[in-house]
Amino acid sequence: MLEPATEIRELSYAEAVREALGQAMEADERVFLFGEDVGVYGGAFGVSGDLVHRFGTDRVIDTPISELGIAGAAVGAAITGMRPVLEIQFSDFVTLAMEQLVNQAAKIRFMFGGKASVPMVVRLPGGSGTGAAAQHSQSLEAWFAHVPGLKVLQPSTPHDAKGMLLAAIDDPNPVLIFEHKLLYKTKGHVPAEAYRVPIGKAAIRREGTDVTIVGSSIMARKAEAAAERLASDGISAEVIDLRSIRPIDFATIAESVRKTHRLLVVYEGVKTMGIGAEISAMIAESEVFDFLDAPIIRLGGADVPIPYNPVLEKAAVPQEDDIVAAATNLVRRGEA
Amino acid sequence: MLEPATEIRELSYAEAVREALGQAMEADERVFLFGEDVGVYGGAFGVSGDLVHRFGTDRVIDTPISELGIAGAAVGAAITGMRPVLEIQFSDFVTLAMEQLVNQAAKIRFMFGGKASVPMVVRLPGGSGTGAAAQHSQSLEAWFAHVPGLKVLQPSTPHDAKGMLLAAIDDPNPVLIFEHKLLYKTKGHVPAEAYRVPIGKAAIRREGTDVTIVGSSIMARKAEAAAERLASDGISAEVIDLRSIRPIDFATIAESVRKTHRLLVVYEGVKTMGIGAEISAMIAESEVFDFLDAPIIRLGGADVPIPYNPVLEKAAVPQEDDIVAAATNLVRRGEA
Amino acid sequence: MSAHQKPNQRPELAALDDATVAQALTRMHLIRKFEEAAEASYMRGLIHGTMHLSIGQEASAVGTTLPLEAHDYILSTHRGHGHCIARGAEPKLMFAEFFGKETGYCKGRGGSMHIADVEGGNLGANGIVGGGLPIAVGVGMSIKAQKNGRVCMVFFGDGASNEGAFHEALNMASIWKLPVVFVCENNKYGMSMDIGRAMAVPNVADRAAAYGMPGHCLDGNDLAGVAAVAAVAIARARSGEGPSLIECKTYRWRGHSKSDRNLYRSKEEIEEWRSQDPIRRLEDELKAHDRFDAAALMKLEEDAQRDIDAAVEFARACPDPDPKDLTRDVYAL
Amino acid sequence: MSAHQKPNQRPELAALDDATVAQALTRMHLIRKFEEAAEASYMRGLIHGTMHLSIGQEASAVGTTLPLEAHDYILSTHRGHGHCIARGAEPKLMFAEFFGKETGYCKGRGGSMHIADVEGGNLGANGIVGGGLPIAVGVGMSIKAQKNGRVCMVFFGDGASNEGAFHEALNMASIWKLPVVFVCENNKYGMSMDIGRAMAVPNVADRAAAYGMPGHCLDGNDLAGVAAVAAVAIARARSGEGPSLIECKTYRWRGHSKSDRNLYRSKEEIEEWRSQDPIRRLEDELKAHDRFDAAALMKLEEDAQRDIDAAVEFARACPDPDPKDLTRDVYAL
Ligand SMILES: Cc1ncc(C[n+]2csc(CCOP(=O)(O)OP(=O)(O)O)c2C)c(N)n1
Ligand SMILES: Cc1ncc(C[n+]2csc(CCOP(=O)(O)OP(=O)(O)O)c2C)c(N)n1
Ligand SMILES: [Mg+2]
Ligand SMILES: [Mg+2]
Repeated sequence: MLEPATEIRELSYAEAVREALGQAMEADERVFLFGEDVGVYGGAFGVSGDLVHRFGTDRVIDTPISELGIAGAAVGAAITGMRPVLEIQFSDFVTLAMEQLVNQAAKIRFMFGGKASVPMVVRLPGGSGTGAAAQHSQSLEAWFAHVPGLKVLQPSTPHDAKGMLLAAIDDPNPVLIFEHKLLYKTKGHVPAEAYRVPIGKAAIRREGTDVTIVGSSIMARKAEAAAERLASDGISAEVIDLRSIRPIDFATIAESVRKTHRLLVVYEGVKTMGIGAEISAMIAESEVFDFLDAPIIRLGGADVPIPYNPVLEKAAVPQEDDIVAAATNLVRRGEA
Repeated sequence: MLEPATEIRELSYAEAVREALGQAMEADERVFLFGEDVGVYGGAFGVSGDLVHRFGTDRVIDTPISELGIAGAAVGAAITGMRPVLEIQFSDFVTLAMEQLVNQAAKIRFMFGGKASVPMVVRLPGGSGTGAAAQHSQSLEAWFAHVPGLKVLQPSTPHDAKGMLLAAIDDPNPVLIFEHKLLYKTKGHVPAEAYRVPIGKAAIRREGTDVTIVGSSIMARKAEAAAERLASDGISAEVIDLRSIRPIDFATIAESVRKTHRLLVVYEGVKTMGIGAEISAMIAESEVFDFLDAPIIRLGGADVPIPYNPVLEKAAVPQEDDIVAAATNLVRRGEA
Repeated sequence: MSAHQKPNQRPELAALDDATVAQALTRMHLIRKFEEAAEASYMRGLIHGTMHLSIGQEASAVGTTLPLEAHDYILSTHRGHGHCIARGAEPKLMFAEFFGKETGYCKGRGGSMHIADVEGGNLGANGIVGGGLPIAVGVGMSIKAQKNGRVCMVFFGDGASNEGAFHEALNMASIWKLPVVFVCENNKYGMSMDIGRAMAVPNVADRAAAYGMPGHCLDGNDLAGVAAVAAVAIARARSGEGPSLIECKTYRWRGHSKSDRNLYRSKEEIEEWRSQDPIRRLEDELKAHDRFDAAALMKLEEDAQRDIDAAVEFARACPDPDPKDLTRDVYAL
Repeated sequence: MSAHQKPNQRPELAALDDATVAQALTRMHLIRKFEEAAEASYMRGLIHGTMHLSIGQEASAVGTTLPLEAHDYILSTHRGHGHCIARGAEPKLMFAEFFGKETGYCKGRGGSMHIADVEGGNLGANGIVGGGLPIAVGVGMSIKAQKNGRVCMVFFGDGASNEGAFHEALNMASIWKLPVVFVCENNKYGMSMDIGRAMAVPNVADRAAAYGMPGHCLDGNDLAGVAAVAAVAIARARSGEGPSLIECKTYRWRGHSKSDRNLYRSKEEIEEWRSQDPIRRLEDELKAHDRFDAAALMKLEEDAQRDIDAAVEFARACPDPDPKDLTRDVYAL
């Protein structure tokens, strides 16, 4: 990513999202934010913060607890000229809104022969690690990657959280952004101006030659940390932050695998039918297949609802150690 | 499948499902059928037929149009001793019921530490080909294969439609059965007695040595037809009917690929993140990887909502010709 | 005294001038003829999918939309041909859609259940029962934010009123005083489910009280009566006072869709409702009050038939989509 | 004349004999102390997740469940500790769950939002707002099919009454006359959303009419009054007449969950409601009518405190789950 040379500021991921929302609302009066407790409460995770005081209750709108209804409201506002940004309080509650997102938002443009567009953004805090158990900790993004008409993002840094949200608000299509709850407090450099991070481009976080590790959302961060440790073991890992899971940046992954000949995909969602399956399959059916020196390994969430107990909860999703171990096995495989 | 030697009868797929329902209700008074228009109307696809006349309106229950509510009702009935079978009129409408199926049915047993079970069956007519367009033609089964706690079946023959439904009703877990609308009128041998087809076992429909074709639901039928044509081109295809997509019968697929060294997966759902991704990834990360002589090819639905126009509608999902072409390419690849 | 103010007429009818009545009647005829031609086309194998005909419900579609202004919005249902025509859509582009042609309203991608005429203010039929209700809330939010003085009218059936979407949408529209008019076309059945088996109150309009909005329960086969109440609800919406719920009691003469064998209702019931044909009722009343003579009425009907016949011919001659465009319009660029 | 029939008492209170009152009061104390200990445990870092405390709502939980029989069912919410205790669960097993221990009601897998005591008739708390409502319909269907004479009571909040699930569930329970009692604990807020902003009718109970069922709107901090109305609704359900909706107006003294900074309500409002403490109110009334003296009441409270303290100690000492059992109980075998 080319970044304009501006003041070096650190913001948290949550602050970066809020800054993007504020800048989008300042720049375009069609943009508004709504959802449960996004107003005076400031959002369940504090993301919207003081926005209601800056923009008023007409543009930062608390809704009743009606997930299907608010998703449909976003669709209706979008097709009639607004740019709604909807917060689903925990991504798990999107299970109530699937009808509107999948049957309406994703399909209206196509069903209408291109005569309407649905420029809406849905923000969905997801993931485990907060002790909130099985109904508040899921990573459901893979479902939406299966739905033509939607775009699906998983920014992992404050920088991308801001830039991808702004790009999503500009986009004339429905865009879902899965924000990992454990990332909200993480800090990073965020330029002050309103910049865009293009949708559909993965980021190479670290270059390497022995193995490609593709991580999505918080797993991209864990993969970076793991790569650091792998380096001290003499293993050179290339780390790719997926960022967008629909569309997937196949070219960047393929190019890396051509170089490293080994692929490890790390994601928090349930391993079976998780996003790693698609990446693995894309590589396995492409010409890159012939460059592979080893099986394609997926490290995903265990096939289990997220348990409440913190020890089990951690055991249910990939951790840094697991990434190090998997990458090491993969690289050493040929040598055994 | 071992089949007891009984009278050779042909039933349609819809009749087979109805027979299973009738036998289950006769054998166990805890079993009941409910859903929209399953009573006097006989079901939108005629599956329940005359069951309401045989079992009365207390056991074949018409519901209001309330998909979330009826899915939840199935959960409540199941955890208190009943064996509900719910029909979701078109599988697309399950988008309204995701909350109850995914957050409740799938997780209750685990969240309660194993102290409850949720023995319910949901039947979901799915797939395209009837000119019903984007909101009535989806193949959403892959979503549910991503959800631990559920089982997901796709019987492709009348025989399996009956035997797997009976097995599902016996099963102490929530089981979703995706029935393809175009299969309802297809005929096949169905034994009269109440037999079970085990959940989680794929069926080898045809043996072969050059390429393994795994098909699910109606695509298993198309794959069989394609294999016939391939044979006359000198290509020996092994056809596996997946039947169960959660759990997936990895062993059967792996054994076949060890033999053929080539894998083609065919499914109607949208290619991206469809069930073929999981199968491909399972093979690519296993020891079978080393047996592969060619990329793993997926033939899935186009990344598009199902169009209304019949020519486009056909073009949107794999057809027999596509299977023949893909298998031929795969086998000839080494020879080029 | 102009024609429509002739004495002894009900005020609802008197309120409609001759041009308005003629337009309304024409649209009712167009709907009836459209549906009949659709049915005939299906029999002749010109149509691939299913369809949901609104024969018998014409007064509801035309009466509710009659007081709308050109820039207002409607959202329709699976049984939506009538709403679309009532809102002024061109039957030939509807048939083209129905026949899956590239010239159709949705370029043949949507079909019967998804006809939309976005420029004409029809934001689309919907294959999902109740699917339009939450969308109407968002349209109302748009109108309010843009202060453009429009109104959104959303149609749904009696069966749809048991969907959670109904509840969430009416509640939100009410708390935010959105310019939405909810129109329930109660034709007694949700597919085979009698409303008396599907809900425990006699009228869908009785539910309005749960949302603090007016609920109007009407004879939905009375064009003038429907139009009068719709005008009140539309005015209320436009003035910022908030939404209303209108229930039009009506009946579909045909089965739910092509698969229906009418096992859940009697021939007598169907006959009884056919005798309350909303088109004949309006014609009879107009004749009784000397507003139109039989010849003038006949001409309206014949013109409508001619338009529909021409529309079918037009549509049949149109080109199919090109398969190479399969994935066009999945995304906006 | 037995003690509970002393003169001048309200009939609702007189209807409860001393043993029943003592049990109710004990459970209210247990709830209060449980919640206080939960909060303290959180402060001490013994608890990993969030929690939703029901301090201030004890009369509603205990009053509604008091007339239930041993084999009846309840379905609870995210704010469910009170319901669980009211139904007779053991605080030590609840704390064990809360601390994520293998001995907990859910073996440490569920935690605060999912405590279930299936054997004790509690079919579980629910992390999904409104999630229990459709489940209650199915429980009602079971009871009806099995003709076992039970009743299912399902709790939910004022905020939950805006979910589509509420609408679908109440409608189905009503058309099928299921033995379900719907209990809305209206504590004025759904998280930060004031009920006056979230819906357009003053009372959730006003919505019962839309489903043709009785709606009772109650002072939810009045144990005896709540119990009296619950008895009526339970009897109605058990006799096959169908469901009822009870609304208990009450208040949560604490924030919604640990992340709440109470920005949406005033200190004065909180103080005003604290002064209507349901426990003190009951105690005062019992003293006024000479049914229990101060010492007896004090003892009930002290015993409850001791039980809770012992429960915390028990739970702390219990073993954690073994990580190798991670995937146990995903499926029944
Ligand atoms: C969510 C959903 N559930 C079920 C259906 C299938 N279906 C289509 S129309 C219909 C009946 C709708 O009844 P009503 O709302 O009264 O409208 P009507 O058909 O009578 O005009 C049903 C069950 C659907 N399309 N969408
Ligand atoms: C479907 C769903 N939406 C949102 C939430 C987040 N949430 C948890 S409790 C709550 C407020 C619920 O309000 P109410 O029903 O009045 O119950 P109370 O908390 O006041 O007891 C919200 C928004 C959730 N858990 N589930
Ligand atoms: Mg109807
Ligand atoms: Mg509340």
